[in-house]
Amino acid sequence: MTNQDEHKAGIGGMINPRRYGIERVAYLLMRLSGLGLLAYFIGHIYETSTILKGQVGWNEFLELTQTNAGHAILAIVIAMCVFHTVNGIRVMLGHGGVGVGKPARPDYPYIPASQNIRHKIGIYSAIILAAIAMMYGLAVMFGE
Amino acid sequence: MVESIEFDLIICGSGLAGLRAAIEAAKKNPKIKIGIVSKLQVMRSHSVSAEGGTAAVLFEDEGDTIESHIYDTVKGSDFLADQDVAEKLCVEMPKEIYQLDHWGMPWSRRKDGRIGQRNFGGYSFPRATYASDKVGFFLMQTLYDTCQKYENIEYLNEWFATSIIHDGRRFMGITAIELSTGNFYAIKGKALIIATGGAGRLYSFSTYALSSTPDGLDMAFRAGMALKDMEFVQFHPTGILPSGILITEGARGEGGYLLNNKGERFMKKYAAEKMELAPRDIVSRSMMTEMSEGRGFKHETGADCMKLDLRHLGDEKIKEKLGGIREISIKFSGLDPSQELLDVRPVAHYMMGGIHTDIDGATELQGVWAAGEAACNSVHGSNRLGANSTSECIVWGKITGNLAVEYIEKGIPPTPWPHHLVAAEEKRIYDGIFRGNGDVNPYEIRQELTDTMNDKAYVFRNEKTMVEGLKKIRQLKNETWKHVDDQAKEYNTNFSNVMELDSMFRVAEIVLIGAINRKESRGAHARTDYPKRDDSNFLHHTLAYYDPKEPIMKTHPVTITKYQPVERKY
Amino acid sequence: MRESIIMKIHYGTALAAVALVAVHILMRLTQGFAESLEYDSVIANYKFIPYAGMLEIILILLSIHGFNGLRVILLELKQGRTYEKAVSYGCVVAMIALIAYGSRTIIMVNTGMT
Amino acid sequence: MAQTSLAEENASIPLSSSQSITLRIARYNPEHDSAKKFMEFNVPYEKWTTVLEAILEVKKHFDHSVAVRYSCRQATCGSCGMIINGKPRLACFTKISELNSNVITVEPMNNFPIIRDLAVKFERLFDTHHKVKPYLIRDDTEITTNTKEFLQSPEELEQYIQFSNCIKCGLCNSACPTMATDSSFVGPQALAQAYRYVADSRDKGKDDRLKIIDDSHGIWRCHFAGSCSQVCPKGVDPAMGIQLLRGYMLGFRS
Ligand SMILES: Cc1cc2nc3c(=O)[nH]c(=O)nc-3n(C[C@H](O)[C@H](O)[C@H](O)COP(=O)(O)OP(=O)(O)OC[C@H]3O[C@@H](n4cnc5c(N)ncnc54)[C@H](O)[C@@H]3O)c2cc1C
Ligand code: HEM
Ligand code: SF4
Ligand code: F3S
Ligand code: FES
Repeated sequence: MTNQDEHKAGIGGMINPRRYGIERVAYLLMRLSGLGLLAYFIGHIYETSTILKGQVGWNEFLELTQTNAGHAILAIVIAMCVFHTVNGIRVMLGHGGVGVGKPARPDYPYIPASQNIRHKIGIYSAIILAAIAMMYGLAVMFGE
Repeated sequence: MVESIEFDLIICGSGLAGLRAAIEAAKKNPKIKIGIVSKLQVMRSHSVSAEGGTAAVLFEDEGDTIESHIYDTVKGSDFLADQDVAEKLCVEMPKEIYQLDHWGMPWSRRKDGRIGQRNFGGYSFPRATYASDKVGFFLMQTLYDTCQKYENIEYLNEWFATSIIHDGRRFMGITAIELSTGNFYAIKGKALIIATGGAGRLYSFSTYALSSTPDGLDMAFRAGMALKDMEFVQFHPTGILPSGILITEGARGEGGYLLNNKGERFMKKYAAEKMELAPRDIVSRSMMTEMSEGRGFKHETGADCMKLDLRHLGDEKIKEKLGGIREISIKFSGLDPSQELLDVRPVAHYMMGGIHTDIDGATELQGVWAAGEAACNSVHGSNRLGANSTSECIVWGKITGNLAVEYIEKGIPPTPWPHHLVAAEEKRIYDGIFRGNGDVNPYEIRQELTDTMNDKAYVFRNEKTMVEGLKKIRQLKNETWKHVDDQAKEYNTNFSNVMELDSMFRVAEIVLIGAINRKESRGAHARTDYPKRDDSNFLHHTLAYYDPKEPIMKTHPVTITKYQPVERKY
Repeated sequence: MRESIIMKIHYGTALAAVALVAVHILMRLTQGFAESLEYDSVIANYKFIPYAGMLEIILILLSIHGFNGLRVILLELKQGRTYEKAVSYGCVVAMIALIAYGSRTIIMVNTGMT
Repeated sequence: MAQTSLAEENASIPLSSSQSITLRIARYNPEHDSAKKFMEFNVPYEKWTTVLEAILEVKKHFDHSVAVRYSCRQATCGSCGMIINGKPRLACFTKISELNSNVITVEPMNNFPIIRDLAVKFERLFDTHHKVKPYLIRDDTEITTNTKEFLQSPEELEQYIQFSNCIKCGLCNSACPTMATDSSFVGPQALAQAYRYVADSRDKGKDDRLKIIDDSHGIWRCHFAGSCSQVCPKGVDPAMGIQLLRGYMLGFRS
């Protein structure tokens, strides 16, 4: 069966962060930051390998990254890293059943206990911490 | 030629009765191929709407007795119940409650861990076994989920059965339309259990699911089986306005009051002892009397109604025991039962009548059983007690499932498949209904038909209105309404709606003729022109047989074992 | 391998990495970001066996975590036996390649083969 | 379009109602049409009118051929899930007045193949539900003796009753981001049911079920996005059930 036949929402539906609140935004950011970090990580391994080319090679490469664009990318990487880490810890706790609420008879109007304030705070802190870290990183890099 | 598929046992209808039968059959013989044919997706059957409870004697150690359950049932029936059948129900039921528990039914519990029961109308002991106020839903879930254990059950979701094929003596198969493709099939089988439920959508103000139409009954009727006691239609006292959705009797079982516009619990005038927990026929009549004597309320839709007061139960108790109706009243009527009075009015709720069967659910055609609301084994007589119907579905689901397998195991001599009957049915459907022309909107006709039933054969009836009603229905039937606009094959609900309408005429006619013929008041059948019960002339069941022109009406004796009819007082 | 084991590894590598990556980044910051990146200081770091060991562990942990994460995303994007096999093996191969490539740097610098 | 040709029938609707909305219905029959298209109808409504009633009104008076699944009209059968103004909801449990919009768009649920118009195929949901063994697992002789209940305290009941409310409407599966691309994922509906039975004090099938959902398209494909719980009309909270279930697998709970 093709995608069309199955009427799946597809990638657009998967990433659409607008309909289902902050949890869905966190889900999307987690994915993007994970992929971003992986990309950076691969790059980083390559980057560091230039050290084998001796001081000249290393400095050449370093120069490439020590540009404004390079700094900006690094700042984003810092943000991704902080968000991914903090949110990752939240997600891991959640996956283990921590802080997702206790089963109880639901009363109308139904408010899902798993979509609770603890996890929302976790998500917002991840975002805020990421922003702070990014700012700090920018300050350090551009401050010199 | 019409394509065909084959099962050993065909179960038509997947409500409580159908699923219970399937489990029993599947368990008894894992080699038997079972097909559940349902015009809905199997688990979506109307039974999910049952709310209040399932009657059974569980606490003999605390003073309940089977005997008392039997007597309550018989007395509730206004002595039209077959007493041996009532006995069977009450004796079998406790085991079934435990069996359901062992299959995972989330019965509400007492502090000591035992299964909880609540008070219900017409009983002398609180014996409605409950699961919050969603008993039907949870029962359906338990049975559907338990069916998943058995690999020999096949689900024909959304297959609309249209006719029963037989050779005049013995069952051979059915014909059905697969809705998703629109294909017409013959389904061959050795035995059939009809569990197509009630037909409460004959009435426009009804607690039933929109799918509860008489097509299953009509199918049996056209195949030559009798419909029994169709004039007895139960009106539940508390349908909420404007939707007609049920507010369970459990609301009164937990202590709710019915009030008139003077703020009185008017039931004290009509049933001093049981008050709001008198049987439904009595409460509904009392409400209608209050309204007609000017002590009712007017709902903003213009309908007359009475008030149901649950406020004194308190928010917590309502949430715990009546969560479903709390949801319903807040959502559909905008009223929180812990704060406000609910607007309620008697509403079509149950058909005591159905396909004529014996005590074991066997119909007059060899190889065909009927169970659940579609069947009339006369356990409820002229008025069913609340909570006795889910019980009936479970007990006769089990009995018929068992007997059908025994019948199949004995072996059935092969007979040539009657292709001509299938072809004739195909012609009836496709030439008569699908391609039939006319320019009257069938949906409007359906509305008129159900409004007519509501007007002319409601809680109180009389000769004049019913004769008018019958005339109107025959007139509607003769209009050129037969047209299906939608000519696509796939998921053609226009077509199935028209098929349903087609069956409604025949069954509505039987309800009215039976009611006109019964010149007495008994149970749910209350006639203003014959207000008294008349045991010397009418202590019998009504049977209706198919005839292309007009149904042939007969009578059938009532089985009385221990309890002689006396006047009913509550 | 059972999915639960893979995912336990996924979470485990993440947790272990939190601490180590923190150390790794802090090293950059405590030494002053720019200075820490000077050739000599980097070489010195690599020669310091415990630090080089830590880098190697981070490399392994994050490669496993990262490529498993990628595998998860790819598995969810599209289904089919061959596709899923390709994704799984592809990720393992990429992971091994990255570890090998990174380890080469660490070992060669550490043993002074530059 | 349809509503012009049937304009006179329109007049026969009881016009007690003062207000009306535009109902946009997605029409698509995969056997005949190349693409989904919308038809618009002007439908009168009262404050209690539900979207399902509005659709049936269209079916009755404007266009008999709208394909839609419905039965109980009281949010217990799970038939009428669809996307209403962008979100998966039950048509019979969504009042027009609460949508605060003059235009109401109804589309078939995502992540379910379309049969026609608003009706979708449920086979996969039924299969995944079947797969998690949704019944009490215990010794057969214990199950078939029927002389006594398995005792269960109200507190033990509370551990699973919430998950028992699932009406198999599929809204959760329609909202879940994993389901949007993964056609093999068991999905929140079935996972919540796996938890429902695992959490039942009468059940002994925990290990059995954990094994079933421990698969490359099993429970691990849930990322706690929570959309399932946000759309569930019955308060089931599948997201909670799934995480608690995973708690067993990660050794957080036993
Ligand atoms: C709102 C409400 C609340 C109730 N509450 C209680 C209660 O608390 N306690 C109690 O004891 N009783 C109660 N009842 C009564 C009880 O719910 C019903 O009598 C019972 O559920 C009927 O079950 P059934 O198995 O006979 O049929 P149903 O559940 O009605 O199922 C009928 C089945 O037949 C199928 N079908 C019909 N026609 C066809 C066809 N042509 N082709 C194929 N399939 C077809 C349908 O798809 C469906 O699966 C209540 C009833 C209502 C309306
Ligand atoms: C060091 C702290 C880190 C923590 C605590 C952490 C935690 C997690 C967790 C819990 C997940 C699972 C998310 C889910 O299933 O919903 C995850 C996914 C992922 N991680 Fe990390 N991670 C960390 C670092 C990294 C790094 C450095 C990379 C890059 C190499 C990375 C790449 C990924 C990827 C690609 C995914 C898959 C994304 C997804 O499925 O949503 N992670 N991480
Ligand atoms: S969990 Fe909720 S949304 Fe999902 S199928 Fe069940 S009732 Fe519907
Ligand atoms: S939306 Fe999907 S990702 Fe998990 S929490 Fe619900 S199943
Ligand atoms: S019609 Fe039953 S859930 Fe909406």
